Amino acid sequence: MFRLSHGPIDAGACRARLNDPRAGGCVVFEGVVRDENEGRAVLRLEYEGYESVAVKEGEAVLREALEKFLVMRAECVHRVGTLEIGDMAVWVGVSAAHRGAAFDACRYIIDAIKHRLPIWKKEHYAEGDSGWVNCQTPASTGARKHSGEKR
Amino acid sequence: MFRLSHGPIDAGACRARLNDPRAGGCVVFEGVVRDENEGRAVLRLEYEGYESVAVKEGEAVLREALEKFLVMRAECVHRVGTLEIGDMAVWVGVSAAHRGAAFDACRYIIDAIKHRLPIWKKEHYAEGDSGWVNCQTPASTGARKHSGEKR
Amino acid sequence: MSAGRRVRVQYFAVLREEAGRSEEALSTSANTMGELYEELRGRYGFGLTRERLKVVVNEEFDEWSRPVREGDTIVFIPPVAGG
Amino acid sequence: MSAGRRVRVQYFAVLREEAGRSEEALSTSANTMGELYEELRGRYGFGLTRERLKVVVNEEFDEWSRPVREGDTIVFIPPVAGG
Repeated sequence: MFRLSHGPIDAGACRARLNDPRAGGCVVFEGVVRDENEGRAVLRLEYEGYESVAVKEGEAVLREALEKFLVMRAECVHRVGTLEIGDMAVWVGVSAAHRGAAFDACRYIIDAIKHRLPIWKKEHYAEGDSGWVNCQTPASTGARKHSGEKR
Repeated sequence: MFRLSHGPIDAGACRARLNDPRAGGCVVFEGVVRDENEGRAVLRLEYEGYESVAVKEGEAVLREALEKFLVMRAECVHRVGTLEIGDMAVWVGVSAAHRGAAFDACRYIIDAIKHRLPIWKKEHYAEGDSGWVNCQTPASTGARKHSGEKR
Repeated sequence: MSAGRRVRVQYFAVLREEAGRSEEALSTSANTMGELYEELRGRYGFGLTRERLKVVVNEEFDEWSRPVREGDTIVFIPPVAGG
Repeated sequence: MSAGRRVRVQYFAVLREEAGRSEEALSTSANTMGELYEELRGRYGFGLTRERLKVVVNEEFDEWSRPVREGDTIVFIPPVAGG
Protein backbone atom coordinates (compact mmCIF):
# COMPACT_ATOMS: atom_id res chain seq x y z
CA MET A 1 0.00 0.00 0.00
CA PHE A 2 1.18 3.52 -0.81
CA ARG A 3 0.41 6.42 1.52
CA LEU A 4 1.23 10.10 1.85
CA SER A 5 1.82 11.28 5.41
CA HIS A 6 1.46 14.84 6.69
CA GLY A 7 3.24 13.98 9.94
CA PRO A 8 6.29 11.90 10.92
CA ILE A 9 6.51 8.44 9.36
CA ASP A 10 6.12 5.57 11.85
CA ALA A 11 8.79 3.18 10.55
CA GLY A 12 7.88 0.46 13.06
CA ALA A 13 4.26 0.37 11.92
CA CYS A 14 5.40 0.27 8.30
CA ARG A 15 7.78 -2.60 9.00
CA ALA A 16 5.07 -4.63 10.74
CA ARG A 17 3.02 -4.63 7.53
CA LEU A 18 5.78 -6.63 5.81
CA ASN A 19 5.50 -9.64 8.13
CA ASP A 20 4.68 -12.94 6.45
CA PRO A 21 5.57 -16.47 7.66
CA ARG A 22 6.87 -17.33 4.18
CA ALA A 23 9.18 -14.30 4.13
CA GLY A 24 12.90 -14.95 4.59
CA GLY A 25 14.03 -11.36 4.25
CA CYS A 26 12.98 -7.74 4.26
CA VAL A 27 14.77 -4.87 2.57
CA VAL A 28 13.95 -1.35 3.69
CA PHE A 29 15.01 1.99 2.24
CA GLU A 30 14.63 5.16 4.29
CA GLY A 31 15.28 8.51 2.67
CA VAL A 32 16.26 11.20 5.16
CA VAL A 33 16.85 14.95 4.82
CA ARG A 34 20.55 15.71 4.43
CA ASP A 35 22.28 18.86 5.61
CA GLU A 36 23.57 19.68 2.14
CA ASN A 37 22.71 19.24 -1.55
CA GLU A 38 24.91 20.07 -4.52
CA GLY A 39 27.39 21.64 -2.16
CA ARG A 40 24.95 24.05 -0.51
CA ALA A 41 24.10 23.89 3.21
CA VAL A 42 20.41 23.05 3.65
CA LEU A 43 18.36 24.08 6.70
CA ARG A 44 15.05 22.39 5.94
CA LEU A 45 12.84 21.15 3.12
CA GLU A 46 9.25 21.51 2.03
CA TYR A 47 7.65 18.63 0.15
CA GLU A 48 4.50 19.37 -1.81
CA GLY A 49 2.42 16.72 -3.56
CA TYR A 50 -0.40 16.57 -6.07
CA GLU A 51 -1.89 14.13 -3.66
CA SER A 52 -4.59 12.25 -5.56
CA VAL A 53 -2.30 11.54 -8.51
CA ALA A 54 0.75 10.86 -6.31
CA VAL A 55 -1.19 8.16 -4.45
CA LYS A 56 -2.52 6.65 -7.66
CA GLU A 57 0.96 6.57 -9.23
CA GLY A 58 2.52 5.26 -6.00
CA GLU A 59 0.03 2.39 -5.93
CA ALA A 60 0.85 1.65 -9.57
CA VAL A 61 4.58 1.48 -8.75
CA LEU A 62 3.97 -1.00 -5.91
CA ARG A 63 1.75 -3.16 -8.15
CA GLU A 64 4.46 -3.21 -10.79
CA ALA A 65 7.05 -4.32 -8.22
CA LEU A 66 4.81 -7.16 -7.06
CA GLU A 67 4.41 -8.29 -10.68
CA LYS A 68 8.04 -7.95 -11.76
CA PHE A 69 9.78 -9.51 -8.76
CA LEU A 70 9.19 -12.61 -6.62
CA VAL A 71 8.21 -10.65 -3.53
CA MET A 72 5.42 -10.98 -1.02
CA ARG A 73 4.67 -7.51 0.25
CA ALA A 74 5.64 -4.00 -0.76
CA GLU A 75 4.85 -0.84 1.18
CA CYS A 76 5.71 2.83 0.80
CA VAL A 77 4.99 6.01 2.73
CA HIS A 78 6.08 9.44 1.49
CA ARG A 79 5.92 12.46 3.75
CA VAL A 80 4.76 15.92 2.66
CA GLY A 81 5.06 19.25 4.46
CA THR A 82 8.03 20.86 6.20
CA LEU A 83 10.94 18.57 7.17
CA GLU A 84 14.07 19.23 9.21
CA ILE A 85 17.54 17.70 8.78
CA GLY A 86 17.42 14.01 9.71
CA ASP A 87 13.64 13.69 9.24
CA MET A 88 12.48 10.73 7.21
CA ALA A 89 11.02 11.78 3.86
CA VAL A 90 10.22 8.36 2.44
CA TRP A 91 10.05 4.76 3.67
CA VAL A 92 10.03 1.79 1.28
CA GLY A 93 9.89 -1.84 2.42
CA VAL A 94 9.66 -5.19 0.67
CA SER A 95 9.50 -8.75 2.01
CA ALA A 96 10.34 -11.84 -0.03
CA ALA A 97 11.25 -15.50 0.34
CA HIS A 98 14.76 -14.76 -0.93
CA ARG A 99 16.82 -11.64 -0.50
CA GLY A 100 17.82 -10.93 -4.10
CA ALA A 101 14.25 -10.20 -5.17
CA ALA A 102 13.70 -8.03 -2.10
CA PHE A 103 16.75 -5.86 -2.90
CA ASP A 104 15.78 -5.54 -6.56
CA ALA A 105 12.15 -4.68 -5.82
CA CYS A 106 13.01 -2.12 -3.14
CA ARG A 107 15.38 -0.34 -5.46
CA TYR A 108 12.88 -0.43 -8.33
CA ILE A 109 10.27 1.19 -6.10
CA ILE A 110 12.39 4.02 -4.74
CA ASP A 111 13.76 4.83 -8.20
CA ALA A 112 10.23 4.96 -9.67
CA ILE A 113 8.86 6.94 -6.71
CA LYS A 114 11.52 9.59 -7.21
CA HIS A 115 11.05 9.88 -10.96
CA ARG A 116 7.32 9.45 -11.50
CA LEU A 117 5.31 10.79 -8.57
CA PRO A 118 4.09 14.40 -8.71
CA ILE A 119 5.94 15.44 -5.54
CA TRP A 120 8.18 18.51 -5.36
CA LYS A 121 10.88 19.58 -2.96
CA LYS A 122 11.82 23.12 -1.99
CA GLU A 123 15.18 23.52 -0.30
CA HIS A 124 15.78 26.33 2.20
CA TYR A 125 19.47 27.19 2.28
CA ALA A 126 21.66 28.42 5.10
CA GLU A 127 22.36 31.54 3.03
CA GLY A 128 18.69 32.53 3.25
CA ASP A 129 17.45 31.77 -0.24
CA SER A 130 15.43 28.78 -1.39
CA GLY A 131 14.71 26.83 -4.55
CA TRP A 132 12.56 24.10 -6.04
CA VAL A 133 14.86 21.15 -6.78
CA ASN A 134 15.15 20.36 -10.53
CA CYS A 135 13.06 23.42 -11.46
CA GLN A 136 15.71 26.09 -11.87
CA THR A 137 15.53 28.32 -14.94
CA PRO A 138 17.98 30.96 -16.17
CA ALA A 139 15.75 33.62 -14.60
CA SER A 140 15.38 31.92 -11.22
CA THR A 141 18.99 30.95 -10.86
CA GLY A 142 20.68 34.29 -11.39
CA ALA A 143 24.42 34.23 -10.86
CA ARG A 144 24.38 31.15 -8.63
CA LYS A 145 24.21 27.75 -10.25
CA HIS A 146 22.58 25.02 -8.20
CA SER A 147 20.26 23.13 -10.50
CA GLY A 148 20.03 19.44 -11.19
CA GLU A 149 19.98 16.54 -8.83
CA LYS A 150 22.60 13.85 -9.08
CA ARG A 151 21.04 11.24 -6.85
CA MET B 1 30.29 -2.60 14.15
CA PHE B 2 29.55 -6.32 13.99
CA ARG B 3 27.95 -8.11 16.93
CA LEU B 4 26.62 -11.56 17.77
CA SER B 5 23.47 -11.56 19.89
CA HIS B 6 22.27 -14.39 22.13
CA GLY B 7 18.84 -12.77 22.51
CA PRO B 8 16.37 -10.98 20.20
CA ILE B 9 17.88 -8.32 17.94
CA ASP B 10 16.77 -4.75 18.76
CA ALA B 11 16.26 -3.36 15.25
CA GLY B 12 15.47 0.14 16.54
CA ALA B 13 18.74 0.39 18.42
CA CYS B 14 20.62 -0.90 15.37
CA ARG B 15 18.93 1.64 13.13
CA ALA B 16 19.80 4.52 15.46
CA ARG B 17 23.50 3.77 15.01
CA LEU B 18 23.19 4.65 11.29
CA ASN B 19 22.14 8.26 11.90
CA ASP B 20 24.41 10.90 10.38
CA PRO B 21 23.47 14.44 9.30
CA ARG B 22 25.23 13.89 5.97
CA ALA B 23 23.24 10.71 5.27
CA GLY B 24 20.50 10.91 2.65
CA GLY B 25 19.44 7.31 2.82
CA CYS B 26 19.62 4.09 4.79
CA VAL B 27 19.20 0.58 3.43
CA VAL B 28 18.42 -2.20 5.88
CA PHE B 29 18.24 -5.94 5.35
CA GLU B 30 16.54 -8.16 7.93
CA GLY B 31 16.77 -11.92 7.58
CA VAL B 32 13.91 -13.75 9.29
CA VAL B 33 13.21 -17.43 9.91
CA ARG B 34 10.87 -18.84 7.24
CA ASP B 35 8.39 -21.65 7.75
CA GLU B 36 9.92 -23.76 5.00
CA ASN B 37 13.23 -24.45 3.25
CA GLU B 38 13.79 -26.55 0.15
CA GLY B 39 10.16 -27.59 0.25
CA ARG B 40 10.26 -28.89 3.85
CA ALA B 41 8.16 -27.41 6.67
CA VAL B 42 10.47 -25.91 9.32
CA LEU B 43 9.47 -25.54 13.00
CA ARG B 44 12.50 -23.73 14.37
CA LEU B 45 16.22 -23.18 13.84
CA GLU B 46 19.36 -23.32 15.89
CA TYR B 47 22.25 -21.05 14.96
CA GLU B 48 25.68 -21.91 16.31
CA GLY B 49 28.75 -19.72 15.85
CA TYR B 50 32.47 -19.97 16.32
CA GLU B 51 32.11 -16.67 18.04
CA SER B 52 35.57 -15.15 18.22
CA VAL B 53 36.26 -15.81 14.54
CA ALA B 54 32.72 -14.91 13.42
CA VAL B 55 33.09 -11.49 15.06
CA LYS B 56 36.53 -10.95 13.58
CA GLU B 57 35.33 -11.92 10.08
CA GLY B 58 32.15 -9.86 10.46
CA GLU B 59 34.20 -6.78 11.35
CA ALA B 60 36.38 -7.43 8.30
CA VAL B 61 33.30 -7.56 6.05
CA LEU B 62 32.03 -4.22 7.40
CA ARG B 63 35.46 -2.62 6.92
CA GLU B 64 35.55 -3.87 3.33
CA ALA B 65 32.11 -2.37 2.65
CA LEU B 66 33.22 1.01 4.03
CA GLU B 67 36.27 0.90 1.75
CA LYS B 68 34.55 -0.32 -1.43
CA PHE B 69 31.43 1.88 -1.38
CA LEU B 70 30.75 5.57 -0.70
CA VAL B 71 28.90 4.91 2.53
CA MET B 72 29.00 6.48 5.98
CA ARG B 73 28.08 3.78 8.44
CA ALA B 74 27.63 0.04 8.29
CA GLU B 75 26.29 -2.15 11.09
CA CYS B 76 25.44 -5.81 11.47
CA VAL B 77 24.06 -8.03 14.22
CA HIS B 78 23.71 -11.80 13.83
CA ARG B 79 21.74 -13.84 16.31
CA VAL B 80 22.79 -17.24 17.64
CA GLY B 81 20.78 -19.78 19.65
CA THR B 82 17.28 -21.16 19.09
CA LEU B 83 14.97 -19.14 16.80
CA GLU B 84 11.29 -19.55 15.99
CA ILE B 85 9.49 -18.78 12.72
CA GLY B 86 9.45 -15.03 12.14
CA ASP B 87 12.37 -14.32 14.47
CA MET B 88 15.06 -12.06 13.09
CA ALA B 89 18.32 -13.94 12.46
CA VAL B 90 20.38 -11.09 11.05
CA TRP B 91 20.16 -7.31 10.72
CA VAL B 92 22.34 -5.33 8.29
CA GLY B 93 22.15 -1.55 7.88
CA VAL B 94 24.05 1.01 5.85
CA SER B 95 23.74 4.79 5.59
CA ALA B 96 25.10 6.87 2.74
CA ALA B 97 24.77 10.25 1.08
CA HIS B 98 23.19 8.60 -1.96
CA ARG B 99 21.02 5.54 -2.16
CA GLY B 100 22.85 3.54 -4.84
CA ALA B 101 25.92 3.05 -2.68
CA ALA B 102 23.75 2.13 0.31
CA PHE B 103 21.95 -0.62 -1.64
CA ASP B 104 25.20 -1.99 -3.05
CA ALA B 105 27.00 -2.00 0.30
CA CYS B 106 24.08 -3.61 2.16
CA ARG B 107 23.91 -6.42 -0.38
CA TYR B 108 27.66 -6.90 -0.32
CA ILE B 109 27.59 -7.26 3.46
CA ILE B 110 24.75 -9.78 3.71
CA ASP B 111 26.21 -11.89 0.88
CA ALA B 112 29.62 -11.97 2.57
CA ILE B 113 28.12 -12.63 6.03
CA LYS B 114 26.29 -15.66 4.67
CA HIS B 115 29.28 -17.11 2.85
CA ARG B 116 32.24 -16.31 5.07
CA LEU B 117 31.28 -16.28 8.74
CA PRO B 118 31.66 -19.51 10.75
CA ILE B 119 27.99 -19.72 11.67
CA TRP B 120 25.89 -22.83 11.21
CA LYS B 121 22.17 -23.46 11.06
CA LYS B 122 20.31 -26.57 12.15
CA GLU B 123 16.77 -26.88 10.88
CA HIS B 124 14.14 -28.76 12.88
CA TYR B 125 11.47 -30.07 10.54
CA ALA B 126 7.75 -30.63 11.08
CA GLU B 127 8.32 -34.32 10.38
CA GLY B 128 10.47 -34.63 13.50
CA ASP B 129 13.95 -34.88 12.03
CA SER B 130 16.60 -32.17 11.80
CA GLY B 131 19.66 -31.31 9.75
CA TRP B 132 22.60 -28.95 9.50
CA VAL B 133 22.03 -26.81 6.41
CA ASN B 134 24.63 -27.36 3.64
CA CYS B 135 26.28 -30.19 5.64
CA GLN B 136 24.40 -33.23 4.37
CA THR B 137 26.41 -36.27 3.38
CA PRO B 138 25.24 -39.51 1.72
CA ALA B 139 25.22 -41.15 5.16
CA SER B 140 23.28 -38.39 6.95
CA THR B 141 20.72 -37.89 4.21
CA GLY B 142 19.54 -41.45 3.71
CA ALA B 143 16.61 -41.71 1.32
CA ARG B 144 15.51 -38.11 1.75
CA LYS B 145 17.28 -35.39 -0.20
CA HIS B 146 17.30 -31.93 1.32
CA SER B 147 20.77 -30.53 0.97
CA GLY B 148 21.95 -27.24 -0.45
CA GLU B 149 20.69 -23.75 0.06
CA LYS B 150 19.44 -21.70 -2.82
CA ARG B 151 19.21 -18.27 -1.18
CA MET C 1 -14.30 31.12 -33.26
CA SER C 2 -16.29 29.17 -30.68
CA ALA C 3 -16.98 30.45 -27.19
CA GLY C 4 -14.26 29.65 -24.61
CA ARG C 5 -14.31 26.32 -22.78
CA ARG C 6 -14.48 26.49 -19.02
CA VAL C 7 -11.79 24.47 -17.23
CA ARG C 8 -10.19 24.22 -13.81
CA VAL C 9 -6.41 24.53 -13.50
CA GLN C 10 -4.49 23.56 -10.35
CA TYR C 11 -0.97 24.83 -9.69
CA PHE C 12 1.76 23.15 -7.65
CA ALA C 13 5.24 24.04 -6.44
CA VAL C 14 7.08 26.58 -8.59
CA LEU C 15 4.06 27.14 -10.84
CA ARG C 16 1.85 27.79 -7.81
CA GLU C 17 4.28 30.41 -6.59
CA GLU C 18 4.64 32.05 -9.99
CA ALA C 19 0.86 32.06 -10.62
CA GLY C 20 0.23 33.30 -7.07
CA ARG C 21 -2.61 30.83 -6.66
CA SER C 22 -3.30 27.12 -6.09
CA GLU C 23 -6.10 26.84 -8.58
CA GLU C 24 -8.49 28.81 -10.73
CA ALA C 25 -11.49 28.36 -12.96
CA LEU C 26 -11.02 29.96 -16.35
CA SER C 27 -12.43 30.18 -19.82
CA THR C 28 -10.03 29.52 -22.67
CA SER C 29 -10.04 29.39 -26.43
CA ALA C 30 -6.93 27.18 -26.45
CA ASN C 31 -7.54 24.03 -28.49
CA THR C 32 -4.90 21.79 -26.89
CA MET C 33 -3.14 21.41 -23.55
CA GLY C 34 0.00 22.74 -25.21
CA GLU C 35 -1.78 25.90 -26.32
CA LEU C 36 -3.30 26.33 -22.86
CA TYR C 37 0.11 26.16 -21.20
CA GLU C 38 1.48 28.79 -23.57
CA GLU C 39 -1.51 31.03 -22.83
CA LEU C 40 -0.95 30.74 -19.08
CA ARG C 41 2.80 31.08 -19.42
CA GLY C 42 2.19 34.39 -21.20
CA ARG C 43 -0.15 35.51 -18.43
CA TYR C 44 2.00 34.51 -15.41
CA GLY C 45 5.51 34.48 -16.82
CA PHE C 46 6.27 30.85 -15.91
CA GLY C 47 10.01 30.24 -16.17
CA LEU C 48 9.73 26.57 -17.19
CA THR C 49 9.33 25.75 -20.86
CA ARG C 50 6.83 23.13 -21.92
CA GLU C 51 9.49 20.52 -22.72
CA ARG C 52 10.31 20.26 -19.02
CA LEU C 53 6.70 19.68 -17.94
CA LYS C 54 4.08 16.95 -18.16
CA VAL C 55 0.35 17.43 -18.13
CA VAL C 56 -2.32 15.63 -16.11
CA VAL C 57 -5.95 15.91 -17.20
CA ASN C 58 -8.70 14.65 -14.90
CA GLU C 59 -6.09 12.85 -12.78
CA GLU C 60 -4.47 10.95 -15.68
CA PHE C 61 -1.19 11.76 -17.40
CA ASP C 62 -2.01 12.86 -20.94
CA GLU C 63 -0.55 14.31 -24.16
CA TRP C 64 0.13 17.95 -24.94
CA SER C 65 -1.97 17.47 -28.08
CA ARG C 66 -5.04 16.48 -26.09
CA PRO C 67 -7.99 18.78 -26.90
CA VAL C 68 -9.22 21.09 -24.16
CA ARG C 69 -12.76 20.07 -23.26
CA GLU C 70 -15.39 21.80 -21.19
CA GLY C 71 -15.07 20.82 -17.51
CA ASP C 72 -11.50 19.46 -17.66
CA THR C 73 -9.35 19.65 -14.53
CA ILE C 74 -5.79 20.33 -15.66
CA VAL C 75 -2.47 20.21 -13.83
CA PHE C 76 0.88 21.07 -15.35
CA ILE C 77 3.58 18.97 -13.69
CA PRO C 78 6.97 20.65 -13.13
CA PRO C 79 10.06 18.40 -12.86
CA VAL C 80 9.46 16.21 -9.83
CA ALA C 81 11.78 15.63 -6.87
CA GLY C 82 10.20 13.13 -4.50
CA GLY C 83 12.11 10.80 -2.22
CA MET D 1 59.20 -40.63 14.84
CA SER D 2 59.03 -37.59 17.15
CA ALA D 3 56.77 -37.44 20.20
CA GLY D 4 53.21 -36.23 19.51
CA ARG D 5 52.44 -32.51 19.52
CA ARG D 6 49.83 -31.37 21.99
CA VAL D 7 47.04 -29.28 20.45
CA ARG D 8 43.53 -28.18 21.30
CA VAL D 9 40.71 -28.93 18.84
CA GLN D 10 37.29 -27.27 19.04
CA TYR D 11 34.25 -28.78 17.32
CA PHE D 12 31.18 -26.95 16.03
CA ALA D 13 27.84 -27.88 14.52
CA VAL D 14 27.75 -31.26 12.76
CA LEU D 15 31.34 -32.07 13.77
CA ARG D 16 30.54 -31.33 17.42
CA GLU D 17 27.62 -33.73 17.29
CA GLU D 18 29.62 -36.44 15.51
CA ALA D 19 32.59 -36.09 17.87
CA GLY D 20 30.30 -35.97 20.89
CA ARG D 21 32.28 -33.10 22.37
CA SER D 22 32.88 -29.35 21.96
CA GLU D 23 36.61 -29.49 22.39
CA GLU D 24 39.46 -31.68 23.47
CA ALA D 25 43.18 -31.56 24.13
CA LEU D 26 45.05 -34.23 22.27
CA SER D 27 48.47 -35.40 21.28
CA THR D 28 49.00 -36.09 17.60
CA SER D 29 51.74 -37.25 15.28
CA ALA D 30 49.97 -35.66 12.27
CA ASN D 31 52.34 -33.32 10.44
CA THR D 32 49.78 -31.09 8.74
CA MET D 33 46.23 -29.89 9.36
CA GLY D 34 45.08 -32.17 6.55
CA GLU D 35 46.62 -35.20 8.22
CA LEU D 36 45.11 -34.22 11.55
CA TYR D 37 41.62 -34.02 10.03
CA GLU D 38 42.01 -37.46 8.49
CA GLU D 39 43.17 -38.85 11.84
CA LEU D 40 40.14 -37.41 13.62
CA ARG D 41 37.81 -38.42 10.80
CA GLY D 42 39.00 -41.97 11.28
CA ARG D 43 38.42 -41.74 15.03
CA TYR D 44 34.93 -40.14 14.97
CA GLY D 45 33.57 -41.13 11.57
CA PHE D 46 32.97 -37.56 10.36
CA GLY D 47 30.72 -37.64 7.28
CA LEU D 48 32.19 -34.53 5.65
CA THR D 49 35.24 -34.93 3.44
CA ARG D 50 38.07 -32.45 3.72
CA GLU D 51 37.24 -30.71 0.42
CA ARG D 52 34.06 -29.34 2.00
CA LEU D 53 35.81 -27.90 5.06
CA LYS D 54 38.12 -25.04 5.89
CA VAL D 55 40.55 -24.89 8.77
CA VAL D 56 41.17 -22.16 11.33
CA VAL D 57 44.36 -22.22 13.38
CA ASN D 58 44.74 -19.89 16.34
CA GLU D 59 41.72 -17.88 15.15
CA GLU D 60 43.01 -17.34 11.58
CA PHE D 61 41.91 -19.17 8.44
CA ASP D 62 44.86 -21.25 7.26
CA GLU D 63 45.98 -23.88 4.72
CA TRP D 64 45.55 -27.65 4.98
CA SER D 65 49.30 -27.91 4.45
CA ARG D 66 50.07 -25.87 7.55
CA PRO D 67 52.30 -27.82 9.95
CA VAL D 68 50.80 -28.88 13.27
CA ARG D 69 52.68 -27.08 16.03
CA GLU D 70 52.72 -27.61 19.76
CA GLY D 71 50.00 -25.52 21.43
CA ASP D 72 47.90 -24.83 18.31
CA THR D 73 44.17 -24.29 18.70
CA ILE D 74 42.50 -25.85 15.68
CA VAL D 75 38.94 -25.63 14.36
CA PHE D 76 37.64 -27.45 11.29
CA ILE D 77 34.93 -25.35 9.64
CA PRO D 78 32.00 -27.24 8.09
CA PRO D 79 30.04 -25.53 5.27
CA VAL D 80 28.58 -22.37 6.80
CA ALA D 81 24.97 -21.20 6.71
CA GLY D 82 24.68 -17.86 8.44
CA GLY D 83 22.09 -15.20 7.66
